[in-house]
Amino acid sequence: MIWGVLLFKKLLIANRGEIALRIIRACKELGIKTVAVYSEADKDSLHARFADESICIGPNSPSESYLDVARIIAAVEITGAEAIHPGYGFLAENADFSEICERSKIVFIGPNADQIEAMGDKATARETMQQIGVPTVPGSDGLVADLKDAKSIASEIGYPVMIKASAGGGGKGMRVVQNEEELSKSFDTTQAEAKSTFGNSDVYIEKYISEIRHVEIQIFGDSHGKVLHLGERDCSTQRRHQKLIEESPAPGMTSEMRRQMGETAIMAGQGIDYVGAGTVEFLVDPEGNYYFIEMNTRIQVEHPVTEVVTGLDLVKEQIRVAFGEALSFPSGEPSIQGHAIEFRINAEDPAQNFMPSPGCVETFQPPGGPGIRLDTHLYTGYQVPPYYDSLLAKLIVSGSNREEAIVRGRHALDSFVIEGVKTSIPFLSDITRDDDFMTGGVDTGFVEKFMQRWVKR
Amino acid sequence: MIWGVLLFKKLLIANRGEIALRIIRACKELGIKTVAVYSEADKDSLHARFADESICIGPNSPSESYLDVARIIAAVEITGAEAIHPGYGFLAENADFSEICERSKIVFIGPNADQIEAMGDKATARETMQQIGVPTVPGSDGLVADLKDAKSIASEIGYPVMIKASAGGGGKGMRVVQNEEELSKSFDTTQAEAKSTFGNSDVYIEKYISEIRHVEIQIFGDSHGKVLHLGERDCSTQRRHQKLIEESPAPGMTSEMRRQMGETAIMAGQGIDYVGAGTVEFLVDPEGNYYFIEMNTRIQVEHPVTEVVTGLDLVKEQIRVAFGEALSFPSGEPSIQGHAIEFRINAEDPAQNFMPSPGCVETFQPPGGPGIRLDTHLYTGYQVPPYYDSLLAKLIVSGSNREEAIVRGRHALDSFVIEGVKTSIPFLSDITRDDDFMTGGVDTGFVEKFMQRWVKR
Amino acid sequence: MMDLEFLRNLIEIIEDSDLDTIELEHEGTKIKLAKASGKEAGWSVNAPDLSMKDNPSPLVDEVVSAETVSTVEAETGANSNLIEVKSPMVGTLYAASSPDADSYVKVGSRVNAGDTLCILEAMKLMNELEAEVSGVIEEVCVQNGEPVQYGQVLFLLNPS
Amino acid sequence: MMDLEFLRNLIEIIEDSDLDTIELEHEGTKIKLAKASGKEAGWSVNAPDLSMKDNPSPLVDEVVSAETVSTVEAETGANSNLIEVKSPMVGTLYAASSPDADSYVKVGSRVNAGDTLCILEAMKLMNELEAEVSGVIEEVCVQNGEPVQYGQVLFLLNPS
Repeated sequence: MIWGVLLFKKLLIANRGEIALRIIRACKELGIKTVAVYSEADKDSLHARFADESICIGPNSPSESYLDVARIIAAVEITGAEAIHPGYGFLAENADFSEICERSKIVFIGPNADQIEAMGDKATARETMQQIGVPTVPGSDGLVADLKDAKSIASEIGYPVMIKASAGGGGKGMRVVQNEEELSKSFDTTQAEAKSTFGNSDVYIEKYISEIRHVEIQIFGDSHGKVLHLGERDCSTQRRHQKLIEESPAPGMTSEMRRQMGETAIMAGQGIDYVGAGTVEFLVDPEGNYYFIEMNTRIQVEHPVTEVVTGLDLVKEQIRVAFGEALSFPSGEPSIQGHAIEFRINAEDPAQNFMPSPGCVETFQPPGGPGIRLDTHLYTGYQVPPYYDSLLAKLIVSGSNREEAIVRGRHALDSFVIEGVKTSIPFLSDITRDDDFMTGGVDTGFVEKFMQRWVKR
Repeated sequence: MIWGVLLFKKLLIANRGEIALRIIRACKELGIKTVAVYSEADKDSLHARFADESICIGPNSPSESYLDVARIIAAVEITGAEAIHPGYGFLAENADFSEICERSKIVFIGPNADQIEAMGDKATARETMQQIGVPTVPGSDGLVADLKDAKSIASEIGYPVMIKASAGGGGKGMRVVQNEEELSKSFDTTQAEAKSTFGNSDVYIEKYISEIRHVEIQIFGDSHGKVLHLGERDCSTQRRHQKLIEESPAPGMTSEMRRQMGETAIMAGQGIDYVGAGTVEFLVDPEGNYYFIEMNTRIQVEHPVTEVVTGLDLVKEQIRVAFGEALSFPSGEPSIQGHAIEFRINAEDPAQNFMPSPGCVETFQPPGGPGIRLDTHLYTGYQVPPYYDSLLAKLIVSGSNREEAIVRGRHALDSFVIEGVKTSIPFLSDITRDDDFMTGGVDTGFVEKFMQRWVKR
Repeated sequence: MMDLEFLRNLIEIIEDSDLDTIELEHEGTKIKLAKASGKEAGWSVNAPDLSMKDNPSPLVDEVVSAETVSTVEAETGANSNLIEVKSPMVGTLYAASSPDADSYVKVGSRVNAGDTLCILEAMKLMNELEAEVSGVIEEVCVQNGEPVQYGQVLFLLNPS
Repeated sequence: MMDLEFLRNLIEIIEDSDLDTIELEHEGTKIKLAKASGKEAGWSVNAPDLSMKDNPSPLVDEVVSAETVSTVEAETGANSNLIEVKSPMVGTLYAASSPDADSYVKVGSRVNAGDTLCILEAMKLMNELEAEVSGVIEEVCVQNGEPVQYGQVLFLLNPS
């Protein structure tokens, strides 16, 4: 007995770690054969073991393996895969890669080059969004050429302002300045940093809003012209713009506000004829005003939070949509059940300023029981390589309400044993005991304040 | 910041294995201190480690540890616990134990002695149910004294019939006979077996219905006189009356039938003023007629299936209700989301006629990802003792529909690595690939038929 | 009893080696030596598990016990024949027949087989614990009024 | 008791070996020796994991490769200086410049540093793989038209 529609016969996963495993699981459920690619450092990793075929594509360095377009296309050629899922990071938002796939008649599970480019450059994305009427943070309309321009814009919108590298992202390439003097000092530095880090010195200026919350809307588009949203995720618990904890629903979110932000996000997606999974990120101020900041044209690390509260499988949906199927869920406002929280467990030592902690996972004993989902590539004996990002596991907890989810998360973190490498588990566990976090509605400054208390313990 | 109502301060768990861990988790979430009791064989077990206090109560034999009322009450005395959660099995349905707790002013998380007795004896339960109008399988109204009686009843209701020990359960103490000759041969034997196994030779007779499905309704009563139901579980995938796979919703269940069976189950609960979690078991014939068979006055092994589709936490609900709180969920038909299936993973060798396989768990690598819940007390290095039941883990998978749940379960089973002991994993995995199982609506004879095909492979 | 010299040698051997475990079974005698480092179940001891913070974990006791025993052996020197008198039940230990009475035994007491060592109370029942062999009480491990688990060592007795 | 010298010898043996465990049973005497290293990642090889059934698992390859190497060493006896020529890329190996041409090399071919050994094709680009040292081809590990991974051994070359 065979169920379901036939999709791709074989799919290559151009990624590693937990997201590669996540995609393999989705493919197995859809009856699609999988090809894993791996660097020499990842030869014992689960994604290489659990895929139907596995190809070593290069040495440890990402630039010679997971970031090397030619090697990945070559792996597709020798295995005969029809599609590539890029996961997140690496080549997921690389317009050239998407274009090369298209030219090579390989289905890229993600948007086309034009759509990636429309959203990849922040200043362009901002302009695009303004044109279609999506609210953005007050700031320069486009790039800022020099300090003189910068000063005039900053005095117009009022300090503090943020200088942001147009090609930046993930918390890198941005700097807050409180007054004109600081602006004068920092402007050239930020341009120079942008040049050296991203190969592009373009910067723009935005008003810096404190007590801001980071709320993003998950959208999904299909090739039949439909774009829908699946509610929000609150990602305000960030450390240096790196998300630590994400949750849905956002604390304090009303169904009216969800509808409004959802419609705005759909508008953003429709504006670029978006197909696939996308995330429209907003800043929300204490008055409930929201401003578009960027759109990520890929599956997010924190997608499971949405999966848990909607009951949908977003990775399977991505694959089906890329094959040309229509969205599997109905139009209209999404049905959200209960509350879900994701904790990112990194190989980092919180007590040593989150210094990366690669090494051998001597013990791996995960939590279990009701409301616990774990996405991880760990096993007892796994060597965490020093070459890639430090994400070890995503613990997703759910409950009938936020309180139940937090308490469940706290005890799941406390019974999660990872030995051999330092992890963010104790830090996250302490956050779940923090009054501000428990009350809900923390802003993006929360972690900095929490850390000051935490370090003093 | 403290959330929730204050409940018991300290609770003792009179059980072991995964259910003891499950109860500890519920208590942690409710802010209740826990006391684990353990036999010498379980000194390294997780329930003894994760509880706030742990008391060794005796040697390996259950009769000198988990079944010994005096030792457990003594453990309550020296630790000052206010309540006992008995889990399932062991003392969970022991009326004397419930009564001793009551006399000792210890809250027993379960029904009182009268309610346990009303349901503990199957013939009495049957009569009780008939009196309040719940349909039962045609058979003897009460006990059958001797072979002469048995023959007259059997010829009245028609062969095949089943001789059942009144004190039996869990698949033990029942025998099917096809005609009067077999009845003559088997009657005395069944009585003698009942005497030696259960210390009580009472038997009764029921019509044996083939192609029957086993469907049970989860009910919950509180001390404020309310009894509600939480939908059904189909437990037809049984081997020798031992459940292997349970799911909810039951294949083919309609909302009208759920409402009817739910109302009948509520009636059964209300008839004995039931408080706490209970399960009313029915047989359902191919025409959709259903017959009461028994009521279990405890939490069931398969309760997570209901938790997943309702989003409720039944163990926390048990504790709150025992404290005197009202049910936390609304009256009326339960809201069921998606589909959940539980696979029972036992330390048994399916290829050797399910011979128990105790020993050291040399490798334990659980599955993860979306829709996967795991309740287990295993860890790498755990010694499975030969003294207790063989349940190692309960894998609960969920999906937006039955198909998704089955495929997910199949791949979760395939990526679940337990080494050192033989397990039922490969057998269960093969069931998920079976056409009859996939089509749904298997009856209680399915596993026997499947095994014949399976053994021949 | 077993040849301790042999055991000491065996320990030297395992300590000087990279081995984790040695198990011996010889003429009805079984020996299993495991190094503290050994993986099996060892993680709970070092586990950064907040849930265990205020838990007098039995596993920790268990792991430590191997060391405890050797400490005792070292302290008692030549005399390593001490008998552990263990609790046969869960309950509360009373050292005397009534609050005002003297303790049945204290360190240095000479007892004969059948003498009462203490009272163990559970479910309001008082159970006298009798000495199985004669000897001298070398150590009283549990104080009056303290709760005891099954198998817990109550006294160390030097038989004679 | 048992001969300790024998046990010491046994430990030396296990320490100098790649063994994990030694278990002996002799005239009622049982010995089990286990090394600390053991477990790690070993499970995947024996894993009863159906998902790996039709998977030419790289880990299995990896584990087996150690044996392959030693086999080669054993077979080649005195000459264990063979050089493994590995693929620097992912692609398809072509043994000759065109379907009709002769192979660049075969077993026994003498090559000089800089000679072409084969062509590796990826993304329609033909890359000539040149010998880094001179020597004689002892083994051709990949046939014409076969796909190769990064780091895969293509030839064994006996340098001279």
